[in-house]
Amino acid sequence: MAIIIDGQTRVLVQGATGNQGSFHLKQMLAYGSNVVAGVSPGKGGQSVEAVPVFDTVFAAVEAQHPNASIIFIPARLAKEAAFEAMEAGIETVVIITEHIPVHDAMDIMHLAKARGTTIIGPNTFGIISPGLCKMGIMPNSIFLPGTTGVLARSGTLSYEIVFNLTAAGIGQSSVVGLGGDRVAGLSFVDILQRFEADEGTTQVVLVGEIGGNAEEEAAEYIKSMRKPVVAYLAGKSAPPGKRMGHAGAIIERGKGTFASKVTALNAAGAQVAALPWEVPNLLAQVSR
Amino acid sequence: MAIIIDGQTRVLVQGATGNQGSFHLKQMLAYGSNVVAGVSPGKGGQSVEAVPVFDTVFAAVEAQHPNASIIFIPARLAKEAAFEAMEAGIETVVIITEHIPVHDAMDIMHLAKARGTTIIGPNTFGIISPGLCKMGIMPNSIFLPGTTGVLARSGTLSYEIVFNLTAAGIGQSSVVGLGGDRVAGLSFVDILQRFEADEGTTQVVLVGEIGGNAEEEAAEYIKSMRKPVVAYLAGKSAPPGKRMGHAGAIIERGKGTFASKVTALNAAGAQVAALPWEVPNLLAQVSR
Amino acid sequence: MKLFEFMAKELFARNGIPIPQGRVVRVPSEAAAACQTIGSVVLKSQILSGGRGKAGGIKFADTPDEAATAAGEILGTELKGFTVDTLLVEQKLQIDQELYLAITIDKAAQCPVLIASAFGGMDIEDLAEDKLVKHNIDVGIGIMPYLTRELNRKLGLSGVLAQQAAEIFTNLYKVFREYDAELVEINPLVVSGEKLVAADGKVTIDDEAMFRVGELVPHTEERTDLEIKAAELGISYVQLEGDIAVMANGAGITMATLDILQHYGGHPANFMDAGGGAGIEATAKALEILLATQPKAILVNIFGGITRCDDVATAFAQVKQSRGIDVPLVIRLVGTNQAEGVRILQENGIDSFRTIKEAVEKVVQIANA
Amino acid sequence: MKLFEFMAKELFARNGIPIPQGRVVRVPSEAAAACQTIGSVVLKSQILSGGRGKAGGIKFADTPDEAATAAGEILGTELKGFTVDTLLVEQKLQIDQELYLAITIDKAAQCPVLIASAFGGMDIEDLAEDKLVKHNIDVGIGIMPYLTRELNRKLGLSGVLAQQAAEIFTNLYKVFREYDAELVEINPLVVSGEKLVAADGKVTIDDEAMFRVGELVPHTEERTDLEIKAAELGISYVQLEGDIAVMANGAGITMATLDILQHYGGHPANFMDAGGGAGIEATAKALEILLATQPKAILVNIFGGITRCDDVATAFAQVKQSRGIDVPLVIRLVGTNQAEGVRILQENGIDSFRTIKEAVEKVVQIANA
Repeated sequence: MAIIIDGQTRVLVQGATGNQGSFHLKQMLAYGSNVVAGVSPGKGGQSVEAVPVFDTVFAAVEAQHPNASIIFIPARLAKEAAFEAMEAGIETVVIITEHIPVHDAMDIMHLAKARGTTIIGPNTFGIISPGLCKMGIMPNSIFLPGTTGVLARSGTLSYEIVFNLTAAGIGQSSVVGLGGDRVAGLSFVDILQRFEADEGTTQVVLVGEIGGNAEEEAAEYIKSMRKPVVAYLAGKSAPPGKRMGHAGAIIERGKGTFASKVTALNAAGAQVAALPWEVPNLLAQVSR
Repeated sequence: MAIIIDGQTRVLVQGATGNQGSFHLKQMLAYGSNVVAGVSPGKGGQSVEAVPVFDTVFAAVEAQHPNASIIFIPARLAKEAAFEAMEAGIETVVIITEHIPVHDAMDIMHLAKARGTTIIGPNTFGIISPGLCKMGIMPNSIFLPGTTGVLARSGTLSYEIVFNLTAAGIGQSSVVGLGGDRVAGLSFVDILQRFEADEGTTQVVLVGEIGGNAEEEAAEYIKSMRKPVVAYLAGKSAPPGKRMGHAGAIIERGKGTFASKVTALNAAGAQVAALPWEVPNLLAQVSR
Repeated sequence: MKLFEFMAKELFARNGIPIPQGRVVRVPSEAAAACQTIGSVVLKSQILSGGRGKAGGIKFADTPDEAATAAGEILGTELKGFTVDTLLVEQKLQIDQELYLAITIDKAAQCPVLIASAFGGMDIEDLAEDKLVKHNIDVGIGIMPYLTRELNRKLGLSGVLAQQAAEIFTNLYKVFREYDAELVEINPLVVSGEKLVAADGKVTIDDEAMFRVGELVPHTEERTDLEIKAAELGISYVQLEGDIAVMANGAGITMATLDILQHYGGHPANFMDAGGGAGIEATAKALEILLATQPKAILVNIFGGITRCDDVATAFAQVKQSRGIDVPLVIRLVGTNQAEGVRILQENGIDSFRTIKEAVEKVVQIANA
Repeated sequence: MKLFEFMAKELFARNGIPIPQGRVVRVPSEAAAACQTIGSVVLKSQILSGGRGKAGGIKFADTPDEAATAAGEILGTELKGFTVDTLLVEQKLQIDQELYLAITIDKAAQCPVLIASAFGGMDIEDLAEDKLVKHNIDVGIGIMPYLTRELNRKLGLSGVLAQQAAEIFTNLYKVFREYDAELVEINPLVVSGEKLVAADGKVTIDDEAMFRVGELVPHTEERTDLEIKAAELGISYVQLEGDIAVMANGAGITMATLDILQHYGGHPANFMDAGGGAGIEATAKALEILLATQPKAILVNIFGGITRCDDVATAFAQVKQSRGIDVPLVIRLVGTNQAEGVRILQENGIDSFRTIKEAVEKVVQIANA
């Protein structure tokens, strides 16, 4: 039906009383996510939209048994928040926060490996399994339950793609944002593997961008996939040597170019759409 | 046939050119263990009994592909040796060294958990799967291949027990020494689980001692075991408050007594032999 | 943030990594004085770019007079787009071997990676893979002595050089972690007799970590004024060469917007990611930055998620009311609070589109008119 | 190695854990002087044992004269098997609440465990499980601020007390790790007005780590002279009350030997684990220690593994030849190089047995004769 989160997921919101945290807690509830608790140090005992708030993740886990957490905590404290979630036994941690120092991100991933925690992000729009659960900051209205898996490095661009899918009647099993930072939890390959294994997913849309070699690595894995993959890549017009917003979106020493990614994906049998709204048509072609 | 090590195990000896290391390397070879490499910093290129010696574990792994290591390195450097083995990807690490600081042992176990490494010891006589592989310092002559699993906190005492088993014609599937230190890798329960799952093991002998509550925890698990367990415990005559050689062998504040362990084991259906040479008879009784 | 070579070396020296005797100079007379003290020297332009040697940014001198002359020839010149205003005057080393040593981030492995080579001195990208030694570092362990032994073995170092190298590996990792570096590089790490010396040094600090290491490291700047102003507002801004200013919310969608604009024959004047969740004030300031660049037209592409369409619309309305908008403005606005946003724009006489295609076609038509 | 309270507190103070104002004294006049400076005081015997209060080892004084008198009453007395030669004279605290706080080792979890309680002051063993807060500490993480928040929540601490407690948790863990402690305990941790103070302190250092922390901590001794001498030889020795001296190789086999001896009506005079792999010299010295205790008989049980039977036999032969063995000696000798060992013993007129049963029966017969 979906990957990573579903109707059984019990969501914790870290930073629940902050501006972003409380706004998105409300949005997630409105979408139907089972938000069972919030955490804000010093705010224990309060509630946000009838969701109880605790001082620590440990206290929230003790009382409400969440198994997934979404972090809306400023960059300076985000590592600590992720550590707390992992120490308290949370299995899936979605880190929305952007501008986290890369050494903190490495520390987070190090602990996650030891603990077997699934990390999505940082600097991600989150993950949604339409109709079942949303943990993220994406607009509620654009998603449609279905069987197309979507994975993206970038938030708003993936909304654009999903918006076009939904408009074309193509629903989504899960939509996952890897996050735009250099060091992120789940990689394209990690997520492709899950989509490949998921019975509820029949085809996949990969939304990539210039810089790094994540798309090339994904292409290598796509070669072995049974399910068809269609891609859209941003940054065709980007000049080399300029960091285009995301820490990783930069063509350095001739590596990570748009052309090399398109070549790799095509070689793996994945078609690359020239414009975002062409994705639905390409999908229709590959799924026969 | 056996647990943890068998005829496929490729053994590395860390500290191969030292007194103990070279002596036991020879003994292990004589037993038939597949010792493929040794490591001694600064001695790379030498050999011990025709086994090539390398400067680092990485180099040994690259050339000889060992998957298990036995450590004969002085206490001050033993943590580093264990770390090197784990970083180089060794799956099973047997730490013979005694007197390792307990904080170093905690650090070793912490890394082992993250890496999924099996640690036996420290301060252990090692492990042997008779007829297949020996990684340890026990005398070669006393073991007999068979189907009785033996696990012990203490070395020489377990030789005594095994000696009696062998004399009675009762062979062993594997004999494992947990080690006498406070913080050790595999616990009684870890090893009992492996014996319970091992097709080559039909019954188990547990050799315990006073102090701590490892035997009580083992008893808790034995309740759920299908295979019969017989125990022998040392320290019946030990006065409270005195540390009897092993760091853990001390009755403190009325806890860890001989009587409490016997009671727990008996309640779990495990008989406790009063004298070491009574173990074979008890085994004969329980295995009908 | 890239550090100048002399700054990188200062961090090295502070952390037990040997560097050549040297002095930072800004006028030829200082170069002469440095040469007087040091002897034969090399004068190196301090710019935030590689390839200085080929571009004439490095000179040698054996006497104070030669040093002054050489300094005079380099100082004030343009080199790789930078004006040279600082030189590092350093002892000329006896070079027996050049090694390469760096620590950076392995994105796929999510951890630091140490890269070394016994064949340094040239650009690492030009070295064959089999001449490189790579070792991922577990941040829970760091560099323990066995790793230094392994690295020395692979690099073929032994004896006193191996001992020094072990300290340099350890200290370089310390610099990497303590200063939140993205890259620390010594190229070449020179074998000079019985000594290892960091003959060059490159350090890039993670911009996101400046809040905690800002006090520890000197500051450099390679951005344009506009980029700096945008950064202060939390906005990603990159200047490009076209005539249509672009604003979108999210790095990916901004890149895609530029691509689409180009696809339809337009020429983007910039990359501007106003960020997810930009509020009214930030959006207004972002628009003002675009207006200040005097483009032919402005294209705004907002897909509201964390960003709310009503906030964006209110910001635009405010700017229009307060200082006027004298450039054609084409807006695509969908997502969170879309209806409210469109209403606010309408009330202020600003049209909006529902699809990016329509918006791009419109703005290209205006700009090319 | 257990530290005296005043030593533990010195480590605390050095590491930012507040302790009461106090002074270590060894004569009554110093106690008076301390009281003069501090005001109302408590005088606490410095012995390596708990339960000092009930045993009369703690007294209070409000004036220098009272302090001198109290000190005179305690100093020099026997308390729980120790002679009191040192007092800690400390400010008498206002006590609003007593907490318990300790960090020790969770053997099963193989990591440090922090144990705390809002109901301190008494022996922790007497506290109900539900009044204890326990938290395992990941040595890769240590104590991060969220853990201090969680501990404060469970202990019911807030405001300035919570802030102080957070620092104390962190600093106590630092003491635990940096000094290779097996136990660090503050009981009670006193709430005195707006302040938390460590009113008592217990620290036990891992003996195996003395090679690296020995310089950092003061030294104490609670072993007998014989135990010290044995330890210097790397031998585990515990004095018992019987008449048959025992030596074996390995802690488990030594315990079992004592058990079997007792089973057959014998009375062990000691526990002596000569260690795995003891060589000729160490074995000879171990035998000399046993001879020095003048037992009725000596039982030796060697199952050679890492220990070689020939080494043991040679050691015994050497001792016999050099200084004679004037006590009946019963040896059980099997294992590595057994034949050679038995031969050496025979040549020196020492009989050996193959089973422990035979050896024990023989030695009991001799001792009870």
